[in-house]
Formats: sequence, structure tokens, C-alpha cells
Amino acid sequence: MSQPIQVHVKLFARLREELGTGDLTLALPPGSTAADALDQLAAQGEPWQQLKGDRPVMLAINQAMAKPVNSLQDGDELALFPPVTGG
Amino acid sequence: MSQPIQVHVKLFARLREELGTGDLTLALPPGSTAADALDQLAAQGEPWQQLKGDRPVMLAINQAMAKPVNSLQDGDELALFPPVTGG
Amino acid sequence: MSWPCSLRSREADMGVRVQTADFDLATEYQRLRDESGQAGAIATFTGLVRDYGDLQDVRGLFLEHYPGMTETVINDLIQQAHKRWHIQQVQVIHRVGELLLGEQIVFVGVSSAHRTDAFAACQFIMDALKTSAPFWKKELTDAGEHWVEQRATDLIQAQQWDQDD
Amino acid sequence: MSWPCSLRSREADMGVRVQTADFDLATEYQRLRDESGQAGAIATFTGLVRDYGDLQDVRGLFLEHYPGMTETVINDLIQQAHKRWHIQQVQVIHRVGELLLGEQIVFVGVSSAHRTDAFAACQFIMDALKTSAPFWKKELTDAGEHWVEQRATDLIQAQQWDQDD
Repeated sequence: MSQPIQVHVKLFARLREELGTGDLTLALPPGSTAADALDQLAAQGEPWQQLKGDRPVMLAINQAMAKPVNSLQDGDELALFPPVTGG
Repeated sequence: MSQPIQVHVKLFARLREELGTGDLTLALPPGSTAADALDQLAAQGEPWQQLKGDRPVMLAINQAMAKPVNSLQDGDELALFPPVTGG
Repeated sequence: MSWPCSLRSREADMGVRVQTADFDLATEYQRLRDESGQAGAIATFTGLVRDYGDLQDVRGLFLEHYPGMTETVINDLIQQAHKRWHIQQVQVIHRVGELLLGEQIVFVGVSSAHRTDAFAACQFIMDALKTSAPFWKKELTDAGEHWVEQRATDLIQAQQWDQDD
Repeated sequence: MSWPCSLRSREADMGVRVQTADFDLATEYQRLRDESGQAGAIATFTGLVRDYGDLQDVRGLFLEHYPGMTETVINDLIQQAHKRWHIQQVQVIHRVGELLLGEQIVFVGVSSAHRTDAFAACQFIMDALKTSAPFWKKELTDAGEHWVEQRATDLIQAQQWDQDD
């Protein structure tokens, strides 16, 4: 079996506050998608389960907006955040 | 027969320059319209004939946009000018 | 184009200036900001003298207007904007006389709680001003002078406000 | 959302600033004027902190952003605007950190030969920024803090640009 990939997870705004961290590193099987990363995080129990809850979670991979089906590569930056409210 | 009415005519921009005046007073029969005023001015011959020519002439009566069919009262201010080009 | 004299003169003091002097965007913006209680949005438009392409080597413009009617027409546009959108303060400044290339000609500033209202009112006033306020531009070149003719695109731009919204 | 690094860094130097410091409209306007050769039109938008109505007694906001992605997204919006309209210079400034009621949050300024292009690009960038640039607002009150939720009207406003023009 091949080596797990490392993904750098960044959290912002309400998610950063409620999850108590803004940065973490996740080890995932090769070929994992953003949805797999969310599943693994949510499996840690409260408060992480909210990542699979009703409130929308936006995704960016390497600072470009992404969808749960998008796959992850070793070293990718995966950001999770609530819908934006700037301007 | 009733007294003629006095109308104060103002000319602007290209019309003011080409007609050589910016202000004049016109005596017209009671019940005259702006079109009648234009006819009387154009009847003076060149360069006044251009008021009935191809180039558009805009009208204002008492500083509100008007049409040739609008009637004039004694003491009215009738302004004649080319299409506006401000801003 | 008509309303009570008291309203007209109040608006004229607040919102419309026709002047030969230049204006300062920072001053106008700060006044809009100060006089708007809970504005969330300020949209401004500034028009500058450029070469309109009718003649070569334009060095500037001469702007003539119809004193009295100009202010009446612009105040009426501001009133229309207040009826159509939720806006707070409006300032319109239009310069007249001789202006060189690059100089400021016209300013429209609008404050509102909401950005869409500020943008729409600012653009409406500017579009309508170009086709209904009695200003006339003459291009000045070394070879002579030339009255600028009205552009069909300005008429189309102003007419769109009769159709949408 | 991707282009050659050389283009991206050039645009970042020119057109986008994310900062805690306040900005000066007059300075930004003058720069747009100076750097635009034959601009006939400069449209600006400034957003100010107001009470968004989610809570009572709001005294200000705290703005968080995603450094790096923010600049990339806004530069991309500026590139899109350059493709859709004939515009010259664009400046976008967005503040982050703690801002009190009435303070300036965001500035978008666009210069163009034509006013319709300046207005459209300015409004497009502002609408799109509100729904796609990674900024988050938290309302600050004496009773506590509260993250602002995205407004459906902002999404609708940004989507209109996909349909018209």
C-alpha cells in the first residue's frame, strides 16, 4: 500500500473559532477527495461533526474555490470556511 | 383685435453664435405657439431660416423642456438651443 | 419639472452647483459621509475632459449652460432618484467655462445604506444629465473651435432608465 | 483562478491592497487620474461600516481574511473586468481587523474613457468581491460578538453579471 498524503488544513472565521484551531495537518490515503478529508475531520466527534452538518462549508484547494469531489495531492492546502461576508 | 403678447427669446451655444444674439423680444398674436415663434424668426431670412432647417432645435418655455405645439403666454421665456452635450 | 419653491431652493442649496472653479473630490466625499447618518455606501462619478475625437489636437473645451434651467433640471433628476431608490445624500457639480484636457468637468456623488441603490442613482443622474441638462461643449483646438454634437449612445443610455428597474 | 505568475504579481502590485490601515479616497482618486492617459471617467465606490441589523447596538466590526487567496481572487475579478469592459486602471482596497461604525471598509475605483464601462466594472468588482473574496465580518457589540451571515441578496446581485451584458 502506498504512503498517505499530507494535507495542510486551514480554518477561518466561525469555523476557526468553534473548532479551536486555524491550522492542522491531515494524513489521508492517496486519491482522497476534499469530501474524504471532511469525513475524517468530522469523525473526531463534536465540535468537528458540524463539518458534515446543515450549515454550508466552503472549500478552497491551494487558494482556489473547490468542491467536495475535487481530489487532493500531497502537500495541498485545503481551506474550510463559512460563506464569505466581505465588502 | 387683442394686444400682441411679448415673448423673451433666449438662444444658446451654436445658435447664439450663428444668429449673433443671445436675447431678443418677440411680439406675437395671442394664442401663438412655440412653432409660430420659430416661423416668425425664420421669416427674417438667413441665418434665421436654419431654425426651420434639418438640424434639430430644442425648445424650453420658462426653463422647462417644451414642444413646438406648446402655446406661449405674455412674458414667457422661450429658449432655443441645439441638443445638449454636457457631462 | 415643477415642485414647490421651498423644496426646490432647499435642494438647490444642498445638491447642485454649477461653477467655473474646480472642485475637490475629497471635500465632496467627506461632506456626503458627514451628512449621511448610517450610509454603508458612497458611489462617486467624475468626468474629465478628454479628446472626443471630433477634431484633432483638442486642447480643451468651453462649456456654456442655461443658468436657472440647469439647476432646475438637475434638481428634478435628484428628486426622481430619491423616488426610485433608497438614497441619502446627493451632490452634483458641473463646471462651465474653459477647461483644459484632463480637467474635471462633472461630479456626481450619492450615499445610501445599500451599494446597489448608490450605484444605480449615481449612474441614472449622470446618464440623464447628459441628455437633459442644458450644457453645451465646444472643442478648442489650435486650428479653431467646434461645437460638440450630441452622441446617439448618450440618448440610448438615458432611455434605458425608462424601461428597466 | 490561475494565470502566469508574472501577470499575477504585476496586477497585485498595481491594483489590490488588503490592509488594517485606513485609506484616503483623494490619494486613490488622484492616482487613478494620474495613471490613466485619456480617462474621461472615474467611478469610485466606498463601503462604510454600518449597523447590519443582525444585532442591536453594534459598535463595530472585526474583519478576518485568507491572506494570499484574497489577493488572488480580487486580481482575478480585475482581470475579468478588463476582458468585459474597456477600462484603464483599477484599484481595490479592503481593510481587515477591527473597524468602528462609520469607518471605511472597502474601496473600488475604476478609470475608463467611457462612463458606462467605468460604472459597470466598478459595480461588477464590488458585487463579485462580496460573494467570492474570502473576507468574514464579525459584529462587535457591548453584549458580545456575532459572525455576520451571508445575505442572499448579495448572491443574487453577483449572479446577475453571469446573465446580462
